Amino acid sequence: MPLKTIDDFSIKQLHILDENGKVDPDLEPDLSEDDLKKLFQAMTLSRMADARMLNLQRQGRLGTIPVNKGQEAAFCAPILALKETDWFVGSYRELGARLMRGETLENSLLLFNGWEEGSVNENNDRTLPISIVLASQLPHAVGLAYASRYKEEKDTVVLAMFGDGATSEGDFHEALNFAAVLNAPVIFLCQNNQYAISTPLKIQTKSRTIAQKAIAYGIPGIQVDGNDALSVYQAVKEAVDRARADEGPTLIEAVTFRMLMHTTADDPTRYRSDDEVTAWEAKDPLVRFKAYLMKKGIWDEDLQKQLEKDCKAQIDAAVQAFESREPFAPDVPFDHVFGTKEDVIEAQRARFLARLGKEKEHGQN
Amino acid sequence: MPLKTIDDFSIKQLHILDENGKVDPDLEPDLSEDDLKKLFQAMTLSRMADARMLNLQRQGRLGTIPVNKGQEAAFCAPILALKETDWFVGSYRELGARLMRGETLENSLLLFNGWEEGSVNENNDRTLPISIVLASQLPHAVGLAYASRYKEEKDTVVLAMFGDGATSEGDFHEALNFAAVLNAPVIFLCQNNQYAISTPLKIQTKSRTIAQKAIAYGIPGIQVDGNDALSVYQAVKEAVDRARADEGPTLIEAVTFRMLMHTTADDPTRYRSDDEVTAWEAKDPLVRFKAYLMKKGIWDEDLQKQLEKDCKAQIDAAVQAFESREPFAPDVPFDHVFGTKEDVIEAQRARFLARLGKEKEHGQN
Amino acid sequence: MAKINMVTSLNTALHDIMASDDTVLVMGEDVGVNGGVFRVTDGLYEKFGRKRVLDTPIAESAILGAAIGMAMAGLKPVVEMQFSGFSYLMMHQLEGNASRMRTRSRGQFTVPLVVRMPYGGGVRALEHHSESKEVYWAHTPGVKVVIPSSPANAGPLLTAAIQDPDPVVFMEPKRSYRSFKETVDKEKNTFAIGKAHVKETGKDITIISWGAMMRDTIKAVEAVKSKTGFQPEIIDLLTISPMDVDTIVASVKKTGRCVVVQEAQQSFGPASEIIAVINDQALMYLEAPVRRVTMYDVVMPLFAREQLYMPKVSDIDQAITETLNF
Amino acid sequence: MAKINMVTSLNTALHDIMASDDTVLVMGEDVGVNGGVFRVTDGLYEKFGRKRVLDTPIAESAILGAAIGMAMAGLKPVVEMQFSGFSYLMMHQLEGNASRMRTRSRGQFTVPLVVRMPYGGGVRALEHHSESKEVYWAHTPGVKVVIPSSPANAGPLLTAAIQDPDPVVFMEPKRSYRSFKETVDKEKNTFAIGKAHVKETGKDITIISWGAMMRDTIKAVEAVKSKTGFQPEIIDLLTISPMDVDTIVASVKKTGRCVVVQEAQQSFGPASEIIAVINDQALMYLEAPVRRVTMYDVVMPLFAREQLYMPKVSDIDQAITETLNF
Ligand SMILES: Cc1ncc(C[n+]2csc(CCOP(=O)(O)OP(=O)(O)O)c2C)c(N)n1
Ligand SMILES: Cc1ncc(C[n+]2csc(CCOP(=O)(O)OP(=O)(O)O)c2C)c(N)n1
Ligand SMILES: [Mg+2]
Ligand SMILES: [Mg+2]
Repeated sequence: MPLKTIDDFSIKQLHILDENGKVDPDLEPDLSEDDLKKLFQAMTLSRMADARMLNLQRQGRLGTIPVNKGQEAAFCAPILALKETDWFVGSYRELGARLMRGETLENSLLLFNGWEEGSVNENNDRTLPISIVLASQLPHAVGLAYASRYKEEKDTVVLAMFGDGATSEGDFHEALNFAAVLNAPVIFLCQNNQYAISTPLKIQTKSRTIAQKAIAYGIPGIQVDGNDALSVYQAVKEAVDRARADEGPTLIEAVTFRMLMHTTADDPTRYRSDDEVTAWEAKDPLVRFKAYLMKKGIWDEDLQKQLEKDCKAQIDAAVQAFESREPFAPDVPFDHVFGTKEDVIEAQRARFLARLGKEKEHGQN
Repeated sequence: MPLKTIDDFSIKQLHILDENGKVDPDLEPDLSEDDLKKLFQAMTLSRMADARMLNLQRQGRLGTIPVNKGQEAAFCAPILALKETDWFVGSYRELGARLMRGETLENSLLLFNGWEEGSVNENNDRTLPISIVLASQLPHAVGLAYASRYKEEKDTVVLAMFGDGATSEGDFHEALNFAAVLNAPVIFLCQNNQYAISTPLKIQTKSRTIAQKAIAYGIPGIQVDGNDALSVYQAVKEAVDRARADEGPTLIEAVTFRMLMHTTADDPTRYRSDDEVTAWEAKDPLVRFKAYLMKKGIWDEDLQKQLEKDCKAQIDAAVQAFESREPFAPDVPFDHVFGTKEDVIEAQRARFLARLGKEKEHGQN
Repeated sequence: MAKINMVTSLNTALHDIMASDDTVLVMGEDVGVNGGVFRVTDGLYEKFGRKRVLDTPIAESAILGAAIGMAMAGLKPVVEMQFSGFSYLMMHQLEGNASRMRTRSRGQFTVPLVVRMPYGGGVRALEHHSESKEVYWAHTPGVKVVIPSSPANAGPLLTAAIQDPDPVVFMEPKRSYRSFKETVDKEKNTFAIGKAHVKETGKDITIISWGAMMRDTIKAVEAVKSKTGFQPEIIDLLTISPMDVDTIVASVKKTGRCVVVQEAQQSFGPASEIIAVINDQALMYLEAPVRRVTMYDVVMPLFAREQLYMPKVSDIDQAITETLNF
Repeated sequence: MAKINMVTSLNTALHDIMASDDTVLVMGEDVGVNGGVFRVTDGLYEKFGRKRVLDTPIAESAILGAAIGMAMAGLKPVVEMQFSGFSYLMMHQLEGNASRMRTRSRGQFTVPLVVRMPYGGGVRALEHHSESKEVYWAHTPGVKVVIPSSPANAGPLLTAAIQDPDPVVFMEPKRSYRSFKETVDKEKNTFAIGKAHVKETGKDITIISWGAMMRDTIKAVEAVKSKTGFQPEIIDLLTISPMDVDTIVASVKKTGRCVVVQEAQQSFGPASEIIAVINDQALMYLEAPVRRVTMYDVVMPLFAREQLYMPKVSDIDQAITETLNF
C-alpha cells in the first residue's frame, strides 16, 4: 500500500441573489413576506443608526465606536434563523444583529459612551454583551451550547460571530475543535470583511478561504456571499437545522466588506485605496435586497420613505433618551466585583463615597 | 452563480515498508547503506536507553520520565533528513532524536534527575531543550525559521515535533498559520501516538486525520506510517527540500503508538486495553526496519549482537558517569535569572549562601 | 470519623455535591476515565457519566472558556487545570471574561465556576510543575483565590467554592495531597470563602501562612515553643483574595510582631500585600519588621535543588526566633 | 534641542537603533503599513521594509513565541502588543518560555527581546484598554519590567531595553503619549534598566511613582509645596522589576515618610512590594505608615466613570499632607 489518497474535501460557495437583486429561483429560501420585510427593516435601521452614531462620535457626543456599514446582510440575516431562546454570542461589530435581538439603541449609545449599564439587554437574556478580546467569546458559545443539551433543552442552538482577523487566534481553533468533539450545536459565523484594522486577509492567513478551516475540525464549512442576505440566511438556516438535530457545529464564512474605518480612531486611507472601497459599493447589501423585494412586488418607494422616516424617528427618540438620561450612580462598580459582600470591597466603597462627598462639598468633581 | 465548489483538497498517506519489512520499490528512498545503518543504530540505542531509564526510575535513581518505546521510527528518521545547522525544536518524548542531535545520554539522565545542567547540548547549539508546555515550542520554530532567512542563511530549515494532544492547543494553530503566512521553512511533525495521557485521539479531535489540519493553513499535509522509518524519512525529506527551496512549511502526521505508560507516574491500564497494545506490537518499527536491512543483505545477527553490545556499553558508561558526577553548585539558579548582575538577585544569593554555610556548620542540609 | 488525606477530602466533596446538585459538572484533561492525574476526580466518571465528567481536548483556554459559557447558562462547572503551570494559557479567559462578566453585564450574567489547580513544589516533578503563582489571580478583581492547607479544610472549602456565586481559583498544594490525614467534619463546617482560620490564639507573635507551608510553619512553631514557651497566634489564610484583613490586623495589633511564610517567590508575592495591610492599619503597633519567609526570586529550580530553595522549617524557626528577639 | 512628545521619543529611538543595528526588527498587529494604532512605529515600514517591520496575524501568543525563536537565533525583536489588555494571551509564552529559557538552558539560549505595550487609563477607551497590570510581569522571575514616564526617559529606556540581554516588558503609559513634550538628550543618557531616577532630592518625605501617575504626582507635590514649603524626595521608579531597592530604602531612611502612587489596583499591587522592602530594611525609620494612593479593587470602569476611580491629583495631595502631618 503505497502513496494513496485517504480523504477528499471540497469547499462550496453559495450565491443566491446577484448584485442586481436577481434571485436564483432554485435556491431562493422559503421566507414569508413578513420575514423578508422584517429583515430589510432591520438592515435599514442598522445602517441609519450606524451613520448617526458616527455623527455623534464626530461631534464628541460618543466615545470610540466600531462602525459597520456594508456588513448588514452578514450580521442581520442570521438572526432571522434564530429563536428568541437561542443564544447569540457576538463580537463588537454587529449593531443590527443586536437590535434584532432586542437590545435598545439607547443602551448601545450608553455603552459607547462609557456606561457598562448599556451592556444589559433588557429584552433578551440569551444575548451576551459585546466581546472585545478577539475570539475569546467562541469557547463561551461552546459552553452555552453544551449546557443547553445538558439541561435537556432539546433544540436550543448558539450563533457565534467573529471577524476574519479573529480566526488567527488560538481561541478560534480551540473553540471549533472543542465544539466538534462535543458535537455542540454552535453556528460559527465569520464576518470576513477583508480587513483586521489595517491588516488584509492575505497577511492574516494563507488559506484561500476561511470556510476550509472547518476541515481541520471535521465539521462542515461553507462560504457565502455575505452581502447577499438570502445566501447568508440560507446557509445559517441549514446549519441551525443541523445543530437543532444534534448534527453538530458548522463554520460559515460570510464574504463582505467594511466600507468605513475600523473604529472612529482609525484612518483607513493609510492602508487601502479608494478604488478598493468603490469596487465594493456596487455590492451593497441593502441596495441589492431592496431591488429583490421590489422585483418580488412587495416593496416600493412609498414603503421605503415610510421605513426611513420610522427609523429616523426611532433613532431620534433613542438619542434623545440617551442624552437626557441622569448619570448612573458613581459607586455601581463596587456592586459587581463579587456576588457576595466583601469587606475589602465595602471598605473601599466607603472611602470612595467619602471622597466624593468631600469633593461635592468643595465643589470639585 | 449558485452553489458551486470553489476548492478541492485531498489527503494522502504514505507507506513504504510493510509490517514484514517488505519495501515498495517505487517509493524506496535513496539512502546510503551507511545512513540506513546509522538510523537503525540510533533507533536501537533509543530503545535500549529508554528501557534502562525506566529501570533506573523504578529503582528510584531517576525522577519521572516520559518513556517512548514504539515511536523510534517517528522521531529518529526525521533527524536523518536534517543538517547539523538546521534547527531541531522538540517536545519531551524524542530521546533518540536528541541523541542523534548530539545530546549526551548522561545529560538526559541529569535532566531527568532534576538538574537543569542536563538541558545543555554541548555538541549542537541548534537543538532546543525539551519543551513541556504543549505546543508552546511551535511558535519558536517559526521564529527560528524566519531568523534564518533574515540572516540570509539560505537553506536552513527547522524541524518541530509535538504530539497529537498538542494539536488541540491554540499555539499549534497560531504557529502553523504564522508559518504559512511568513512562508517560514518549518517542518511540523506530529507524533500521533494515539493518546494524550489517557485521552484517545477521538476525544482530542473530530478530524479523521491530523494531516488534514494543514488545509486550514493552505499548506501541504500528509499522513505517514510512523512506525515505518522509510515513510517518515521520505515525507520529511520532501518537506525539508521544499522548505530549503523557500516553498514554505509542511505538516506531517506520523501515525504511531506509545507502547508503554505516558510517564512513569501514569498507569495506562486505567484507560486502555492490553489488546489494543498487543495489536501494535506487530507493527514494531525496529523489527520491521531490521527485517528490511536483512532482506537488503546489509544486516545480520552478528551485527545485531555487536550493536546491542555497543549500545549497552554506551549506556553503561553514561549511567556510570551520571551517577558518579559531583553535584553542581547549589547557587547556579541565581546565575541565570538575568544576563546582568542585579542587586535584588545578588542580595538573595548572599542570603542563600549564608544560610547554606550555616547549615553546613550545623551539619544539616 | 475516619482520618482521610486531602485527595480523599476533595474527592468526597465532589462526590457529595454532584450527588446533591445536578448543575455541578467536572471537566478537564484526563479527569474522566483516568480520574485525574492526582486522582482527585476518581470514581466520578463511573458514577455520574460522561455528560457530567468531561474528558476534554488539551486546550486550557477553551476549557475555561467553555466553562464560562456553561456557568452563564446556569451550570456550576468545576474545571481542573492539570497543573497550575499550565493555567497561564487561560489567563486571558480568566482576566478578560470570567472575572469581568458580572461587571460587564451589570449582573445579567454571572460566572459561578471553580478552577482547581494543583500547585507548588516538593514532589520531584518536571519543569512548570512546582510554581506558586497565586498573585496572578489575586491581583485580578472579580476572582476569588482559595488555598486549603489540610484534609479538614480542603473538602469543605471546595464545596463552598462550588456554591459561591463567583469564579474561584482553587489552588491545591499538591505536596499535601497525601502527606497526612485528618478527620473531616461534614456536619459543622466552619470554613467559609473569605475567612482566615485562627488555628491557635496567642499574644506574642502573629504567624501567617497558607497551603503546604502551613504544616512546615506549625512544625517550626512547635520547635520554637519547645525552646521558649512563647504564645503564637497562628493564622491559616485559606482565602488569598479577597483577603481577611480584619483578622490579620486585629492579631497584629495584639501581638506587635508578625512572620509570613509563603512558598511563592519573594518579590510582588502575597506576603507583600499582607505587609501592606499591616502597614496601613497597624504600623504603629509593630515592634519589629514583619518578617517574610519566601522562595527566592529565581525560576523555580528543578528537583535536584528545589529543597534548597523552598522555605524550610529551619528558616521559619529562625525568622520566628529573630522576630521575637528583635 | 526641540521638544518632542513621548510617541516621537519612542519612534525616534526605534528609527535610530534600527538604522544602527540590523538585528533589530519590529513586529506586531498593524505596526507596519499603519505605523501602529498609536503611531509609535510610524515610518519604520517605509524605511526598513517588510522584512524588518512585520505586520503579523492576530495571534499574541505566536507573536511573542515567534519573537522568542528569533531572539534565540540572534535577532533582537521588538514586539508590540496592541494594548496591554491583550497581552495576557501570551502570558504562558512569557512565563513559560521567554523568562525561563536562560535558566532552562543554563545560558545556552537567551531571549533578548522587548515587548512594548501601551497600558493604563484616561484615554476614554473601550473595555480592556485601560488596565495597569505590571505586577503580572513583575512577579515573573527572568523578566524585566520597565515603565517610562516622559519623553525624556521613554526613548532612552526603550533603547536600553532593546540592548538588554533579557526579555523586557516595556509598558507605555498611553495617557502620556501626546500630553506633553520635553527635550531628549541623546548624548548623555542617564537612564538605565534597573535604576530609579531621583527627580528631586529632599528630606521631608519620599514620594514614589511611575508611568502616567508621575506627572499627576508632581502636580500634587507642587500644590502641597506652595502651601507648606516642604522638601520632598521624588523617585520615578522607571524599572518595576528588578526593583531599585537601595534607592528607595536610602531615601526612606532619610525622610521617614513615604507616599506611593500607582494606577494599578490596590491589592497585590506594586506599592505593596515597595512597602514590603521598606518594612524589611527601613521600618524603624518610619514616622508614619507608608501611604498608598491607588485604583480601587474593582474591574476598571469604562470611561464614563474612570476618572472617578483613577488616583487624582487631589488624592495625592491629601495623602502627602496627611503623611506629613501624621
Ligand atoms: C485578542 C485581541 N488582540 C487584539 C485586539 C485589538 N483589535 C481590536 S479589533 C482588531 C481587528 C479585528 O479584526 P477582525 O477579527 O477581522 O474583525 P473586524 O474588526 O474586521 O470586524 C484588533 C487587532 C483585540 N481586540 N483582541
Ligand atoms: C499546555 C499544557 N497542558 C497540559 C500539559 C500536561 N500534559 C503533559 S503531557 C500531556 C499529554 C500530551 O499528549 P500528546 O501531545 O499527544 O503527546 P504525548 O505525551 O502523547 O507524546 C498533558 C496533557 C502540558 N504539559 N502542557
Ligand atoms: Mg475583519
Ligand atoms: Mg500523544
